[in-house]
Amino acid sequence: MYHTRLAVTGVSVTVATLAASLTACGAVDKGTAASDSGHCKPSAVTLVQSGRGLENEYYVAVNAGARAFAKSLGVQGKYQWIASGGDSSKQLSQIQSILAKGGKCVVLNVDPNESSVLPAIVKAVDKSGAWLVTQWNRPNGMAPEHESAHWAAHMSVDGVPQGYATAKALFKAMGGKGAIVALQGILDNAPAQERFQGLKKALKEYPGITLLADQTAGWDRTKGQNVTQTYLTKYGRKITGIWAANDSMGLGALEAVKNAGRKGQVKIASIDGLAEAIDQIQDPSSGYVATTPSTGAAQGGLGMAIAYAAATGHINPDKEPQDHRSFYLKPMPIITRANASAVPSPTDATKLDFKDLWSQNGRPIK
Amino acid sequence: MAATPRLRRLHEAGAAPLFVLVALVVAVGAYDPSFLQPPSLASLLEQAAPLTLLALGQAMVVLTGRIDLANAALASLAGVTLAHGLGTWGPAWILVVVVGATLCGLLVGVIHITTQVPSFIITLGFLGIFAGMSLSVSRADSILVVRGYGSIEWIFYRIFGVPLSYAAVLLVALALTACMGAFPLGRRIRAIGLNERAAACSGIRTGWIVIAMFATSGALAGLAAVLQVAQLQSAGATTSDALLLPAIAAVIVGGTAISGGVGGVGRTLCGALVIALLRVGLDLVGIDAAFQPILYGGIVILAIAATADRRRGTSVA
Amino acid sequence: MNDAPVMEVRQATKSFPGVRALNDVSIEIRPHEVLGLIGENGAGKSTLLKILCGLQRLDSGSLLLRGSEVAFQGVADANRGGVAMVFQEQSLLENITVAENVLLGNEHPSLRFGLYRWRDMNRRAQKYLDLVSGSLRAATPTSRLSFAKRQMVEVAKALASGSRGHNEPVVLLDEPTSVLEHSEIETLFCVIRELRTRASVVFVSHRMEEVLEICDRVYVMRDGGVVGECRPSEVTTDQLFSMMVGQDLSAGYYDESHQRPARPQPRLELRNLTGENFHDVSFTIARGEVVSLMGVQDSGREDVARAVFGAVPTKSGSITLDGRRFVPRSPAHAVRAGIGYVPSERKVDGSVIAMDVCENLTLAHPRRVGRGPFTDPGRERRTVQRWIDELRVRTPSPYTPLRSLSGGNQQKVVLAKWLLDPDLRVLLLDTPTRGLDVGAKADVYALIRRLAAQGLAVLLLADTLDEGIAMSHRVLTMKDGRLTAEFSSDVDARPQRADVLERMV
Amino acid sequence: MNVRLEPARAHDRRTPGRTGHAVSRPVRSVLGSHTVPTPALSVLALICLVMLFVNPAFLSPGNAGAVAEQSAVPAVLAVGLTFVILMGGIDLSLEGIMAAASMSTALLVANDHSGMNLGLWAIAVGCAVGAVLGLVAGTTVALLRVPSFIVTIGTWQIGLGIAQLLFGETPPRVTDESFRGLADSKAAGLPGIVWIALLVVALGLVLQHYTRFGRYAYVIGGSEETALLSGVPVRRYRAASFVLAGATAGLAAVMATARSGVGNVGIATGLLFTTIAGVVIGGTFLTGGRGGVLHSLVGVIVMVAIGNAMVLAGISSYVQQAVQGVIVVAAASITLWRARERMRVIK
Repeated sequence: MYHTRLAVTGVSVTVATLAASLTACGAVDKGTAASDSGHCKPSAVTLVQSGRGLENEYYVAVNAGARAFAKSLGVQGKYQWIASGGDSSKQLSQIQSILAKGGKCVVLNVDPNESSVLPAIVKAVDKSGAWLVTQWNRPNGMAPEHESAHWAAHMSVDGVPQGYATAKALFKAMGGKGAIVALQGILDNAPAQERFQGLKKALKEYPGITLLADQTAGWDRTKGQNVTQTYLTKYGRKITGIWAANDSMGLGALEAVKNAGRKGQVKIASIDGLAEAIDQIQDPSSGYVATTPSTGAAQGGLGMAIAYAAATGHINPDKEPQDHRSFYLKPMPIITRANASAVPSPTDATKLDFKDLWSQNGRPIK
Repeated sequence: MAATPRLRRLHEAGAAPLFVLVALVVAVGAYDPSFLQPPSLASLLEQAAPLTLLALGQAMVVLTGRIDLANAALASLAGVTLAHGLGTWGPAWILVVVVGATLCGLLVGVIHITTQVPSFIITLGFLGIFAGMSLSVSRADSILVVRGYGSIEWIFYRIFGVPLSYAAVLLVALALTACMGAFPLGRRIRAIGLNERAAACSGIRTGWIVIAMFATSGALAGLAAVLQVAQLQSAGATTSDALLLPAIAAVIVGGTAISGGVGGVGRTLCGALVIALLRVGLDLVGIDAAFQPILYGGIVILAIAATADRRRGTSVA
Repeated sequence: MNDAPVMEVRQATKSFPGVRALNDVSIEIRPHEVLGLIGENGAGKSTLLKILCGLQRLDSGSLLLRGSEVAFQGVADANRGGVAMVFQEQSLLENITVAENVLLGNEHPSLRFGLYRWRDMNRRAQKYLDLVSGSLRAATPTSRLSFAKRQMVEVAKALASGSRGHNEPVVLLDEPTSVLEHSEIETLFCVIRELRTRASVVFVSHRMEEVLEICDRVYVMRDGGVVGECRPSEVTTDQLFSMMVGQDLSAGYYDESHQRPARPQPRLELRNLTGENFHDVSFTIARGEVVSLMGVQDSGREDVARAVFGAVPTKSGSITLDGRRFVPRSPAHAVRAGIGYVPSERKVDGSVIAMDVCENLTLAHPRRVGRGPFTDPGRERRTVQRWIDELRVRTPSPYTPLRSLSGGNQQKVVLAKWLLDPDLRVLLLDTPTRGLDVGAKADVYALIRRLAAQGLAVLLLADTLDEGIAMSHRVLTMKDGRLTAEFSSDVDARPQRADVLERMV
Repeated sequence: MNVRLEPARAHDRRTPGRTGHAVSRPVRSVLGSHTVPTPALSVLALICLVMLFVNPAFLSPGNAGAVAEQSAVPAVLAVGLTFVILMGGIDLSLEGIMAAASMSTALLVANDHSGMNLGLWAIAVGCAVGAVLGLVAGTTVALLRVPSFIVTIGTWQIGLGIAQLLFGETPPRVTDESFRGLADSKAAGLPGIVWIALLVVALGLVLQHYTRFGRYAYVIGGSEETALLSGVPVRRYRAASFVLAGATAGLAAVMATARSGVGNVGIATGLLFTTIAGVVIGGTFLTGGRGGVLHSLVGVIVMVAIGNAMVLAGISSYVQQAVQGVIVVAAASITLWRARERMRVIK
């Protein structure tokens, strides 16, 4: 018994060691698909979009945009969506595995699960010579223009104007006076901070509005509902407006407001452009005032297009100006009752022009 | 019946996880031969490194019949602390962080033993405490390691294609195996897992050994954090949190009984590789993202059914 | 009396890995009799009972119930056939009521629309409880009962499970007296006699006096086979003894000729030791002395031993070991000071039955079989084998799991665990022979003599009065947590049993 | 003839270090709390006392109602989970089960996605989805004898996968007003889901006290061996406990869906922590055999009240998690402090 156990332990360790040393038997050059110039032939390219998961409307839009780009090239078969499920190390593992398998001609458009995995992703991409565009989060002090040509670009959505514009719409609907509470996103998150900054900026312009309290509700609908419910009992009728950093929390807040019997009396504004929020805006009795259009399709499609252009040599990232490497998307007008009925579906990528890569660029990220 | 005793002996000695691992590798390799290329395998081993360290720590705790739900959160905390101070304090900071993580594990163990509250609850509480501390340390932002990164970057080099990180993990595993085998410690740990009262009545300092196992789990969580930071070049407040359940799954898939006393280091290595492979294998095989959790869940259950040690009869925890 | 057997076993054979537990055994149980089954541990009594109650199946041979062959699918199936067992280890659950325990698996008559009618449950349970004792209430939470009362509940439970079928039940009692006090045993015997009018009873014990007192007919088992059948009125204890062990052992049983006088140096000294369950306990054990501490349940004697071993805290008083003050903080501390402890519950406290013989033997003092702080498998194997040979432990190999050994052999391993330490100074033995067969007991007694002769101080918490008196140099009695008397006990001047007993109760 | 002196001390299997009766007094006072969750109630009282000074709004009827409403979903979860834990198992799968049940329910009542409209029958389907997933876990645990801890991690993933498969492009919105009414409509000042939760708790108490399932849960948790010897079909009851836990998770998902108005894969995020911590704080032993539905209910309310109190007290979101952790450790330590004893084995 004892000896068998010893033997099995030995075998396990040996196998693991063997596996480790096997890898010593040489690195196979993956560069066969690349043309002489070091760029990839369009036919050799694999397109990979990485994000949390398709149980989330935003990523459905991202996927739709990226897929639309693949379709415009006629290579849907080479397009792959990989879901991290909110697990950073899994996301990194997935990307590393795909790179180990696909080599240079992998084109990646990645929304890092959290900014801390980004350096490793960049490193892996750089090492294998693949091409990468990233979305939303990056650690302070890291930028494509300083790192590597293979990290073609980083794009994000500027939360400050979003927070500012939605808050202003909210305050206007409240008649410029009253008190609000704010539901924040996960604090570990640049957009959450930017959006809240936008709100604060708007608050300065409306001295009649007071911010009673703010609290994170983790981007989550149920938490948004619970926190709002608690605030409604704490502050009662003092609250006449709620600002939420995303629509999920805003819609949760709406449910809480409804249950408190104050539907319509408490105005709500939020960010992201979920279909349900847009529908609520169209319903005048709901009290829902504003949201922003979804940026998912643009981030998916254009991100993929930029990385693809870099991979095939259409652009040379090193020669592109800084505002083509790190940029915010152009701020879009917010959605209010006036324009809500005309807003295209978030998954509609037909408006995107994949030929003009920089058409949606706003201000550069510093 | 003739072949069964031999088979059973093999099973009790922990051969099943190895078979599961080989079967999975063959399955993925059959679908995609490029997976069997050295770079792909090396990449798999690198990805498995932090998970394996957490699983080894967890296995030590599970062997005594306890569970440590806080070790992944502790790794996150150690990660942000490391990233925070590495630039200022230099390589010595690594040692400080690992020692700190060990002390945190020690604290958990001491509280568990002195209050005599089940480890499940204590570590559930500490899961929250460590997570809150990570948020405070990192100010809810991820920290990029710029200065001092050189002191840990080398961990993810490969020498002649051999990933150093996994070699380091193997070294830790070897050290653990040696401690378990060369000293009476291993036997004592198993005695505690199988019958703690009898172990205590045999003069074994059960409390101290349990505390030591929690400290080991903490130390390995600290090391896992070092690997994570070396790999990511940055750290976030929740970076390692998601490794908790995969690490526990790795321990159990490795055939360590959750009730304690049965299990070991070698098979936990196999279990960790199984889980690491499952986490990416489904993507490599090209299974639709929505089906992946279903398959993952199903395969984990089957793997455990194959590797579980049923000598203890009734206990289902 | 109708002599057609209620239950019959024919040519039964049952093997376990490495052991043939039953070998061509045939017995019959007749209606309205109390059938005794005696034999050493490992003789096959337990296996036979397990087969009768449906816990295990026969390899070959047949089991007949009221003339027709049956193959029970499990205990519940046997219950339906009217066969029920009272298990040796108490099987009552503390977290439910007495009524639930009695009717466990047998609740359905009290259910209406799937819901319990508690009043009906309690009424039915009370019926069986009243049969065994007048003072048991069905609705009491079981945790509030004393152990003796729980044993009565066990019997009521067996009655209830056996009465499920329409026939008169067969009740199997596996060592039912092992946790009972004398007066309670008498009560139990009354219950059994009463039971005989409505059931058949199989009574298993290794205590011959009891068997002779209560049984109508007795089978004697040895080495997996039946070696004799007799009527108690026709045999003497000595005859039974020799049938059981296959040789005449009654002389020299306690190995009294090897009792050596104690040496003058005191080894273990207790001064006014006070703990939760004992007060002001003071005594001294010299080198080479065996002191037996006698007392009934709750006398606190067990806690005194556990306090010396550091397993229960003390409030005041002092312990001196070889002239040095010793404050046991934990068992680990006591072990390092040279104290060994054989607990009464072998499987709970004494050994890790899932580990093998070798691992159990070396658990307490691994350094004695290692090289410095390291383990040394070769030396370990040699040492363990030496002890196995010396104590005549019957085991296929040193790497056999302890659980596959018989009780006596397990106990020898537990003892050997302490003997591994050459610096052992004090050995605390809590009923070390409980549950052992006669042969194994004799081995243990001889071992105790030998250890004492080597200068060890032994504190013996004897299983029986005779054992305590015969084995010791001095007898101390305890009652209600206090020492009540001290008797010196020389080979040729043993204290009177009545005197000792008087100071205990 | 030998005279028996001292009866063997039959060990109390759960706290084997104890001898005699004098010691058992402090233990018994803890045992006394086995019918009523006294420690958890005192923790709740302590929270109320503290909040009386920090922010009395905590004790207002409105806020009590809010706590009740937020407790409803975890309370229903806790009822099912209690039986699993009473039998010595654990069910971690509830977040996955709730995801699957929430999606399927939302797609089966009147909604803006599928043309289905089963009306309130969808509630039954939601429970059934949970029950089936519970059955998968239960049969695996019972037949393959694999630890439930890990099996339910597997079924968690399976439930999550099913939910993702059902998710189209946008979350299905419930348009059935009578279904929404489960949560919205109020009776006696309390919303529908609170009444549902109370009903489930009452049913749970009936199960616990008056059915074989409930009683056998204690038997199996007390000693599986004894249960087997008494002919209790342990596997069947154990599997049933997972089915029940699955069904209550399904019902909880229905309630949460009615409350939020959309089918949501992430509907149960964070509920696992709240529920398990609640059950444990309430005094249901993870080793099985002790505790009950009432205990779990109080424990869950404690957990929800802590969260609510921290929002009211304006505690920084950074430290909320840490505070919850400290309270879990402290509450459990206080509850079990008196039962401490040398040589006691607690895992």
